[in-house]
Amino acid sequence: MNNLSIRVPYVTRVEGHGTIAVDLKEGKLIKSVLEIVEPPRYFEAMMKGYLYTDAAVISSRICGICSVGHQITSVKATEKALAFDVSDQTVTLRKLLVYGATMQSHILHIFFLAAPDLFSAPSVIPLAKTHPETIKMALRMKRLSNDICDIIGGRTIHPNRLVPGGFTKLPTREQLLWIKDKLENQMVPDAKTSFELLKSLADKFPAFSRETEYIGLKTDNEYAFYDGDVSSTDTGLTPEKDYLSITNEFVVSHSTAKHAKHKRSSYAVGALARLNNNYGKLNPLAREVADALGMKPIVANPFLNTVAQLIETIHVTEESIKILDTLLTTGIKAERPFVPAKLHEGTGVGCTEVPRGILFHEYTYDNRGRIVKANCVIPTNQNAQNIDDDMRELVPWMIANNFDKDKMTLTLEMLVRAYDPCISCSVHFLDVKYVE
Amino acid sequence: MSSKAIAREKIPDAVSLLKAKYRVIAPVPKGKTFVFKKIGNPQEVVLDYNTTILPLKKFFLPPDEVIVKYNLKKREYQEPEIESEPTVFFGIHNYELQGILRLDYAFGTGVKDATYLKKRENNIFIGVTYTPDDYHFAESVGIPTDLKEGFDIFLTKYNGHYRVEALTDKGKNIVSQWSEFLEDCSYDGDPVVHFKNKLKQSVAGIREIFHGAYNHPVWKETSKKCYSCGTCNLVCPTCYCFDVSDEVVLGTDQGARSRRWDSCQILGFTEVAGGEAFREKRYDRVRHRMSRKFAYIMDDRDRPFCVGCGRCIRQCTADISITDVMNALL
Amino acid sequence: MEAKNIYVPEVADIIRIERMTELETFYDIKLPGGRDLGHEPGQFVEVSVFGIGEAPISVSSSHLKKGSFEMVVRSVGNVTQAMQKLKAGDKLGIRGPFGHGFKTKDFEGKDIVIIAGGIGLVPLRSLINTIIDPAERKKYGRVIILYGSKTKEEFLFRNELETWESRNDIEYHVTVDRKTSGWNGNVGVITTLIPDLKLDLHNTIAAVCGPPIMYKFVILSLRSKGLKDNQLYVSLERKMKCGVGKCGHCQINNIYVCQEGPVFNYAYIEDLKEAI
Amino acid sequence: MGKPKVAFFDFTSCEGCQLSKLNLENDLLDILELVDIVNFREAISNHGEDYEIAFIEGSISTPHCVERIHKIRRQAQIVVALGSCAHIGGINAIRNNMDQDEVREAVYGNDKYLFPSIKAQAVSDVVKVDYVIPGCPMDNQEFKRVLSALLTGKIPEIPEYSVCAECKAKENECLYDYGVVCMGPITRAGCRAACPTNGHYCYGCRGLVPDLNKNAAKDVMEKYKLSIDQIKKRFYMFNTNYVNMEEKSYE
Ligand SMILES: Cc1cc2nc3c(=O)[nH]c(=O)nc-3n(C[C@H](O)[C@H](O)[C@H](O)COP(=O)(O)OP(=O)(O)OC[C@H]3O[C@@H](n4cnc5c(N)ncnc54)[C@H](O)[C@@H]3O)c2cc1C
Ligand code: SF4
Ligand code: SF4
Ligand code: SF4
Repeated sequence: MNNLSIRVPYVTRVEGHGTIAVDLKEGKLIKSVLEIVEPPRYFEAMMKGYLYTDAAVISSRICGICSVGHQITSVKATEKALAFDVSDQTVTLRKLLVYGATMQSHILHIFFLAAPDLFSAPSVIPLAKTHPETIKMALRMKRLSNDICDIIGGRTIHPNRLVPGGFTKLPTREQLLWIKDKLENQMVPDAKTSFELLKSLADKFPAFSRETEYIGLKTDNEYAFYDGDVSSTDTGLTPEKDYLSITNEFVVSHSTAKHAKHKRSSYAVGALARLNNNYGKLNPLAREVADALGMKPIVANPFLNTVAQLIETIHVTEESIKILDTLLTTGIKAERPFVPAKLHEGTGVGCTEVPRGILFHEYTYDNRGRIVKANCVIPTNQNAQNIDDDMRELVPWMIANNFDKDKMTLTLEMLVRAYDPCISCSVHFLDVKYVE
Repeated sequence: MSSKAIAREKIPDAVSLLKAKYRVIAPVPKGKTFVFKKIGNPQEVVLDYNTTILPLKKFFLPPDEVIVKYNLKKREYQEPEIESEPTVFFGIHNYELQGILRLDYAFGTGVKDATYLKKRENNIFIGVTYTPDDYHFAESVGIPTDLKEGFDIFLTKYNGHYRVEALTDKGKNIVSQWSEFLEDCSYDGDPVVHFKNKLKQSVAGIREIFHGAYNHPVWKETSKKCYSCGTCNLVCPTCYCFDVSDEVVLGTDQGARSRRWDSCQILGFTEVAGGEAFREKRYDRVRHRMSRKFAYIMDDRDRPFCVGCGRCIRQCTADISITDVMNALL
Repeated sequence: MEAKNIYVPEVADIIRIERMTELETFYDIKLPGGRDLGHEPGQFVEVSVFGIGEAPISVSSSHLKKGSFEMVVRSVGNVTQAMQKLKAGDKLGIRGPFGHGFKTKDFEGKDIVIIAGGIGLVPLRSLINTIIDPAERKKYGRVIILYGSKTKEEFLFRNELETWESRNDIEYHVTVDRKTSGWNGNVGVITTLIPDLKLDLHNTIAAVCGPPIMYKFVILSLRSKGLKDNQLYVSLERKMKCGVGKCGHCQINNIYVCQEGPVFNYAYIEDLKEAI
Repeated sequence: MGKPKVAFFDFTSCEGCQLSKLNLENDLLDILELVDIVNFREAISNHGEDYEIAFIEGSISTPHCVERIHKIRRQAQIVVALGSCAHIGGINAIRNNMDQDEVREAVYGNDKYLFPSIKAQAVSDVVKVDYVIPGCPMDNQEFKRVLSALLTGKIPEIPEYSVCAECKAKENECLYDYGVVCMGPITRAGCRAACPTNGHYCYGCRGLVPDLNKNAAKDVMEKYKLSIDQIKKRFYMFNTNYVNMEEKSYE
């Protein structure tokens, strides 16, 4: 195969608008990129002048899919900037919320966005007919993770209980007991079934691999989601406040989303990157599943991000049960909502592992609590260059393995989908200057 | 008959006993304020409270209530089941019950509304005295704190005790079951209370004043502050206007027609096809609400449809006060 | 306190349906067993369409008509649009009749002027068909019908209009706001028909129904002719959600239109600031 | 009658409304029985161009969006705008108050003069919209109600009254009692007072009530110590396109 041109306009089953463009001329790969064509959204500029109480409300709208992550990261950045005290209870509940959001996002991706490829179906709709039990199970799992978000965050999309300092309303003991019961007696068995299913489909993932730099949060005592230092498989730990030295965002012409790089030409974030950094801290069942699926670091096949998501789903289920036990023993204490901040100038960085990778928010406030400067670095931006780099190796690999054009197209789509990119999120910024 | 009293600490025991036979509704704290709620734990009950957010009407005219059910396929209409569990309303202020009596008038005269009246069966009211706060003005509308009309039992607070008066046979029956909690009462008479929020003039003659005040400047003045959110209507014990809408449960043949609290402060309240609204100006609506209470609707004893609970003043974020407006008219 | 649910409609059959104009549709409705509705002219019913909702609609036929009753509905919104799509044989929910209509007993021996603007003819037709019924006609004096419509295309009950015009015991005058091709009659709003009327001022009553803005002008005009307030009857439209004096929407100052109206003697509501 | 063909399209938005539909886990399978989904980029790969009902998410914010929405309007019999972005421009419209030249440069760089400046607009600013489901995100229960209405041939109605009405019906403590400024009194209801019920101020995502008394609202907010500048910002958060805070309102 010497000449080839592939265009997948509006890649489906991803969040937001992206186009795959691959051009091969006389055996030379001249283009292999994910073009991001989503209209830019200018969030950082729009937030300017708003009060610290509004930061999370606005930044949440960067992305509805990742709104829990954006809000948590946003309030953490504000709390750092304005020196809030945050109770242990708040932190625990926020973790529970992050876990709930992670579950819901991973389940959505595994079953509704990625699975159709594994079953060679165009979407989940025919699967509802051919595999009704699986789909019912997936819906049940997704509902439960949404229920967790509803109970802790008020609602799943753009939660309405998170404010700097804590929660405006707390869950009741009965609700927490309910979650725990459902996790133990419904989620765990369903997750095991999902594992069996994925195992049986293992050969459907292309056996491609390309090692890159894997970046994820890391802490001493747990598989990091809520906070930690920034950890790289190449360079070790960096404190969160120095995140810019990691992300180094830059602009490319084919994308309304910025790209990022650290030590190599690109790096990866997300479930696989987290697993590569945190494997040792997996909870027992998750560890068992990881081992059974051969997911031991360094896993360098990007298609296996979906598998890493399942392992994480199991891990956060176990983790949630653990922290619920603690919460239920100590009991939920009423906290006074709406504690106004003591206003002063300040800058703060917040970072969280959201389903698709590390999310950073940084705000600078003036002495009246108004945003002077905001910066958000989003996982999909961090992955963008890595996706392009993967494609550059994947195309020759596919040619070497005699893929026809249709199969190539599908595999490219599968690659993009494997990253579960959130393109809506990635176009949040203002200062694009096109450079060639 | 020598009178009896119950010590405050014994109240939960008395409530427990009631719970064995009745659904008990009583005030409980909610944050900084109070709400009427079905009692689970008798310790929750508070008798020292100013006012609840919503009046008791929520039990008889719920915010959203199915009035007709139907089946799309079978083409038939059905009456919804209406529950009328035997219920004790415990710790009720007298203006609150006066509100219910006004609703009884609205739903029980003219065409009788069974959907409402059914729920008024099997009710027992146990009243309690209260200390008026900055918003109450019940006395000005003819409801002094010692008015016991409608109650089966009335509790009068004194020194950590409540004097227990059984006013009806139902009340006597309940009091007889409380005997082990009761002691002799050393207090007779009724507490003298002072209302801070008052009308310049008592309600007698107020109807004429309102009828003559159609073009008074106070309506326009007040309407400048009002953003027609409707809170004043919804929290009022005597406002009962409702809207009606139909809904079919997605993917089924089950339909329901419901009524939902409505507010005459909203422009669309009077709007008909063609876009004509009969109280188009905001001041038309402000005037209508207040006039309705004091001039347009009176019960059979010519008492106004305001019981002076002060909820509409307390809960108006724009600080519009019905007593201020009336004092401007008087 | 025994009472029954007043909101549950009775299921009735549409036995005939006919499109009258682009917006208005005629319905002939049969109650279970062909029972009479038992209304007086000017009263209304609450009509339910399954799954959609309920709307107050005037009865357009005379109570003298047996076995079924008639309505004409203008399609303006939810219920009325859905009604337009129904067919003969379909079912509707009916509650009523409600309110107070025209007390024809009081009209006996008198000259009657009927002034109908647009769809206002619909409720007035029940009055007209009562007093012009051959068996009843002699109970009343002159019958004068003034009818105004936007254009001739919007005329309702065209066959009946022709009959009224041709009967010499009815004085029928019609006008349109706007002339369209083929119209040779009066052009102008309905009030332009009033000055030419020769009336026996002591023995005439007038019945008026039309769009909200019409009343003010018609009443002014009738008064300036010398009719007294208590000789005027108006049928008023208000928003209504229950039909039984509870929901509050139709309230004009201290009266409920669905209870005391929709037909009022003008002297009774003259002082109500929000009535006209 | 066959199953109605339904398409979902997304424009400039956070895609929360799309997800919101996928969060109807308990009803999804039933919905699939009632309608044929022919286009839903986020969830399915096939695109059908033959549909009767088009649900639109997102605001119209580029010339390309304008072209696309016109095409959809030509095809669809019924167009429903979903969520704040589509209904009122929503949060995207905050930027409409920013220097448009700067914004344009941001989008098109050196090519900025090739394109007319385009603000983030509601769908109804560009094409006729038949019905709306407001909210950020749209409330999926309301989506169900609207879908049910469309399937029964009923006009889906949205409330005209304020969020306070729903807040009161839920017997919430008013946030103003805690000194928190809430947009509930002037925001169109229908969310069942989602935010105040969870203790968070309402930010007006469902659009302002049709009969707005802006000055009264401003006075109350001022009384609760929000500066004029912040009051404006609060109004503009979701409602930039529908309120001009520079101009005095009438009674
Ligand atoms: C006593 C009475 C008799 C009537 N007789 C007839 C008749 O014979 N023929 C006829 O076509 N119409 C009649 N109407 C008007 C008819 O009731 C309304 O057009 C109808 O209720 C509109 O309902 P809808 O569901 O189709 O419209 P909706 O979708 O509910 O609303 C469309 C518009 O109508 C307004 N509206 C809603 N409810 C009413 C209401 N109850 N009355 C008036 N406007 C309303 C709404 O505010 C909106 O502006 C009568 C009204 C009354 C009060
Ligand atoms: S008008 Fe106001 S004070 Fe009077 S009863 Fe109603 S809410 Fe209470
Ligand atoms: S909290 Fe907000 S929505 Fe609720 S009553 Fe108060 S102002 Fe209205
Ligand atoms: S309370 Fe306000 S901000 Fe929250 S969903 Fe409702 S309208 Fe939107």
